[in-house]
Amino acid sequence: VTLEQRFQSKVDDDERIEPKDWMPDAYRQTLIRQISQHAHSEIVGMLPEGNWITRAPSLRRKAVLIAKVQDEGGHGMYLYSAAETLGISRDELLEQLLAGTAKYSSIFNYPTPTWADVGAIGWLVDGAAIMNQIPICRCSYGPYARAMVRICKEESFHQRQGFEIMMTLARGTPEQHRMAQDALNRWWWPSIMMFGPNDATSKHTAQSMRWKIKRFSNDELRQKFIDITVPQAEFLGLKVPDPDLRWDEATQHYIHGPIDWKEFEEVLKGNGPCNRERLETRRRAHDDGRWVREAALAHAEKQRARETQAA
Amino acid sequence: VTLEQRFQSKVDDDERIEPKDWMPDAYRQTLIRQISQHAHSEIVGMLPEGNWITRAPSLRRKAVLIAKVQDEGGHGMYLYSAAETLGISRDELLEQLLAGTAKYSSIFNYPTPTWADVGAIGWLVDGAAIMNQIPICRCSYGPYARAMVRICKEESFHQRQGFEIMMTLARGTPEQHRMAQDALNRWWWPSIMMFGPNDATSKHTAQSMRWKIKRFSNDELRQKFIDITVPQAEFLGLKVPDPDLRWDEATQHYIHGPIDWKEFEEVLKGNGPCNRERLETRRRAHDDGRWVREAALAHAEKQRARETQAA
Amino acid sequence: MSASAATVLSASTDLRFRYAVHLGDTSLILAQRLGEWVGHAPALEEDLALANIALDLLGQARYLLSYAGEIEGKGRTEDDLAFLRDPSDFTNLALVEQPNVDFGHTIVRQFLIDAWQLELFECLQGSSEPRFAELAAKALKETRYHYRFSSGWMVRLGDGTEESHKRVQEGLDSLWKFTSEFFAPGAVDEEAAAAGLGPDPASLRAAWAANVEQVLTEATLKKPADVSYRWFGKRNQHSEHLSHLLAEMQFMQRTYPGVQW
Amino acid sequence: MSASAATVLSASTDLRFRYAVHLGDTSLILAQRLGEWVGHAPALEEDLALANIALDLLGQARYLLSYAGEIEGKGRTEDDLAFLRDPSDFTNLALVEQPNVDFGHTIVRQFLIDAWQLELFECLQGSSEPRFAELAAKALKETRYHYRFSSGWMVRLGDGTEESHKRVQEGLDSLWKFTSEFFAPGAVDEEAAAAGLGPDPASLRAAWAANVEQVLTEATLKKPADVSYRWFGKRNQHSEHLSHLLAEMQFMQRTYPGVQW
Repeated sequence: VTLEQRFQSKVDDDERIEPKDWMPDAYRQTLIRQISQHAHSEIVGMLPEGNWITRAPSLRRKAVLIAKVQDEGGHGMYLYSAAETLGISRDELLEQLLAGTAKYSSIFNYPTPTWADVGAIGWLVDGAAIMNQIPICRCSYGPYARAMVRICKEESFHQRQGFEIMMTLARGTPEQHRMAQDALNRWWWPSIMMFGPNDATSKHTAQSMRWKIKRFSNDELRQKFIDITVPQAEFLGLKVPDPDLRWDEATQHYIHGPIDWKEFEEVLKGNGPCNRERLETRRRAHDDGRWVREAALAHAEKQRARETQAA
Repeated sequence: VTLEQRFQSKVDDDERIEPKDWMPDAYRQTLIRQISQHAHSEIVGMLPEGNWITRAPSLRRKAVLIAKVQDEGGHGMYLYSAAETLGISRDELLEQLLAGTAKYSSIFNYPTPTWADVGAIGWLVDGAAIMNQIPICRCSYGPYARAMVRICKEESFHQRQGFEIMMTLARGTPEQHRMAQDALNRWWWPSIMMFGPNDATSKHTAQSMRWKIKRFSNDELRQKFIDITVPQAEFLGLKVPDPDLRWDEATQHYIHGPIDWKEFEEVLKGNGPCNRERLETRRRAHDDGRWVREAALAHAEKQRARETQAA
Repeated sequence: MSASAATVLSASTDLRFRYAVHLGDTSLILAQRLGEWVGHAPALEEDLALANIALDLLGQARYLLSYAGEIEGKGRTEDDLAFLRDPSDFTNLALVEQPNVDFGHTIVRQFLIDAWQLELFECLQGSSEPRFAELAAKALKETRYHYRFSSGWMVRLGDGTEESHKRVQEGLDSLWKFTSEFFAPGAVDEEAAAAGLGPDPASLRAAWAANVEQVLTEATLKKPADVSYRWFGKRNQHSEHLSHLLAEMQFMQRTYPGVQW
Repeated sequence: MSASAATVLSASTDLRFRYAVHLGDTSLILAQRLGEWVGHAPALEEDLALANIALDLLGQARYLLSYAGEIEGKGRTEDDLAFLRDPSDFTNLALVEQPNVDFGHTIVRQFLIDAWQLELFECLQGSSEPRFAELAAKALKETRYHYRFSSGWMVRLGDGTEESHKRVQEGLDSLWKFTSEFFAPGAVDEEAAAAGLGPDPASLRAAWAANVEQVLTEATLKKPADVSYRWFGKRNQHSEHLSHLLAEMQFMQRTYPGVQW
């Protein structure tokens, strides 16, 4: 048996691949791409919600929001660590992000003009993320699977918090209800698109399935998300902004209207409402922090020198 | 007759001294010091009120406030020009300001935490400034006197606007009245101190009087200001924060309580509430604008070169 | 603006209201941004000039929002419209809500909008609604002065030092996408054009582009590639910056409702 | 805190209210400032640490403002006190409202206040009011962690590169004057001390100064000269920064009064 065959049979037997195990280079590259993209999404994803930390409408909401954004940073850390086990450093990954060559989830290129967006992100975006991520808890690559277990636990907590914000708004004053509906209008389609292109046009799926990095197709996950989320919207008394949406008795699924893939492509290409702003914000933070990181290195160097001298 | 005698007799005859006329060096230096100090005050004085431009409570007030702060910048320009006729450049003067070696009116080292401060500055600070400045319209040095005529006209307009803001507040809701009273509490004593130390301790007065740069003593002007302003406060229904203040039938003047000269000295020394902030703000504007000024110079240079080449 | 008398008469109150608010919001939000500069500009002359432009724009906004309140007939004043609407009710062009960043970005933003307002006000003078025509005649004179200032600085900064060139080019690259909104259909200005109230937004493009291109050439700047950006303030789609700007601008009126100042 | 039982009993409701608000405001405003950093710190670890400190401080503020509302007995909640008071009603230390400027200023501000809170909470554990004592015990543990973070960075930045040394020294020079308020008499904390509620502010100085001096020495930083600065947040005298901070923080509650979120 070749190394490759042994690797695939381990995967087939649902054994975990660990960092020191042999793995095909394409498997490694696919994982690095996917994990780092996920890590970057957590980091960039701190910004749209972070936008409301200073303006959260109650102290309790402020505390919950800070903790949530902090969790996202923490997720970024786990994921960068998981990626590092594949032989790439966090610095390299960050460089790719700031250079604009690495991807992150397009959803974070949409703005958060109102407080209701914080609720909508928790409810819809975290909801969609969980749908994507739960299967990854059983991913063939050990460090990624383990990071994901921890992340999913926190995400579902965030999702509930988001739903609760939406509920408070939807059942609040007319202005609050309007705010909630407006946020749903703006986040619904981008959330639906988070699952990626239709299966027919998705290029990575087959190989990733074989490697058990991916376990469901984009369209399967999207359908699952819609089936769960539409009744939640009804429960909130909010209207999903899809005139073609209908329940199909035969398949026991919701059938949704056509997705505007042109918008998806545009946002992916960098022409979304905030692509430029998000990267500029990250770059500014990075540039403004350079002197601090340099100081930390210089100080550590001095300390080392002093210790050597003392020894 | 000596040059000095001829000069003094011109001054005594109320003739104007003009830039090309001979003048004693001490006269020139006194004027440069006083005019530039006045110019700097206008420039630094843009900041406390400018602080409310983005938050002015109505569009009309916003427009009036922008125009007022703009006028102050304009006054700074006239005054720098007047100083330049004495053989010093605006750049040199600005350098002195930014280096912290030139003075400006201490009053601008107090903060404007509420909208009422915009009213109080107009009413009290501009009121005190006018009191100081009207006599300078007859100053012996022509360019300074002429600049001051123009400035005084605008200042009295500002003073009325400030009074009107105070009136609206004092006659408004209880919160507004409280805001107005709080502003009066904070600005009263600093305004009183704007006239400078008591005559007994003021060092420049005698010579400046002889040169007709100054026409009234600090205490005379202060008394005039108090006599005019106290009835205005009563008209507004506001309480002047001086428990010892009383009308004196014999002298037909208001008698005020003791002034806290220690506070005056501290603010003058740099320990006022905003001394550091004001200079830092000016320095930052100057530093941030360096590349712009350099670009303008570089472009002008290129243009000149192109014209020379073309000719 | 080739609307027949019939369509002119049918320009509904609602449409005139929305068009006045759209134009008024654009002037207002830009005035607010420029107001942030007062006391902080690179030199005294620029400080005064920026304040002046802010004042002109604020004057336009007050005229338009007062008119809007008047025809709406619900007793709303210019201040009610400026201070008591939510961000999602504003229909200013998204460009004008973008932050000042530095003097270079500020000049680029001003130049792009000045060049657009030149064309807009030129045409708006022929509005079937005399109040718009009157505003346009006054605003056009003001805009010519603004444009002289901003285009002059585009050239000085673009053809100045290496640093100034870099900064202003960055500003241009960053803000260019927002210009697609100037000429895009599907919003109140297109409706207004159909009703003879104002120019067809698309019709302003050619003259604007020619103007801009000429200045960019003189400024030795590179015109960014056009992108299909489709998030438009005039369709109530705003960047995150607007709600921050409004939180500051509206704070007093929100905190003390119904009070005279 | 050597108040007799008699004075303890006489610590009026009003005084306990004002003392709780003073301490709560200080924690709240600092939490708000640190919240501005989230997503923008020099590295991920610092981002998480600053968020953590913000959360601790916010927790302290919520405890104290809730308690204040409770003893006041007018039905005001933590949110009413945080979001519906005017700047002049706040009694936070002026230091904590100062802007972030850069990471260096932020660290200096944090370090100076951490060192003070270490002493404060240590003593406050012995408060005659169990609710203050309880808060202090929890907050002391948190503060030890904050202090480890901020003093560690003081040393790294002070004894790091030439640039970091310069920046942190500038921050120190700029913020030092605000520390005189920590120990100054004539405000609510002095009254609280007289009533046995908390420590005499002046009594915290020696330990604070020793601590600070030691860290500054290790950080190769120069202790600024003491100045007689006498504008104190605890006497309701605030810098211009506070009203800007509050305009942002309070916007939602001011705009939609009486609403649940």
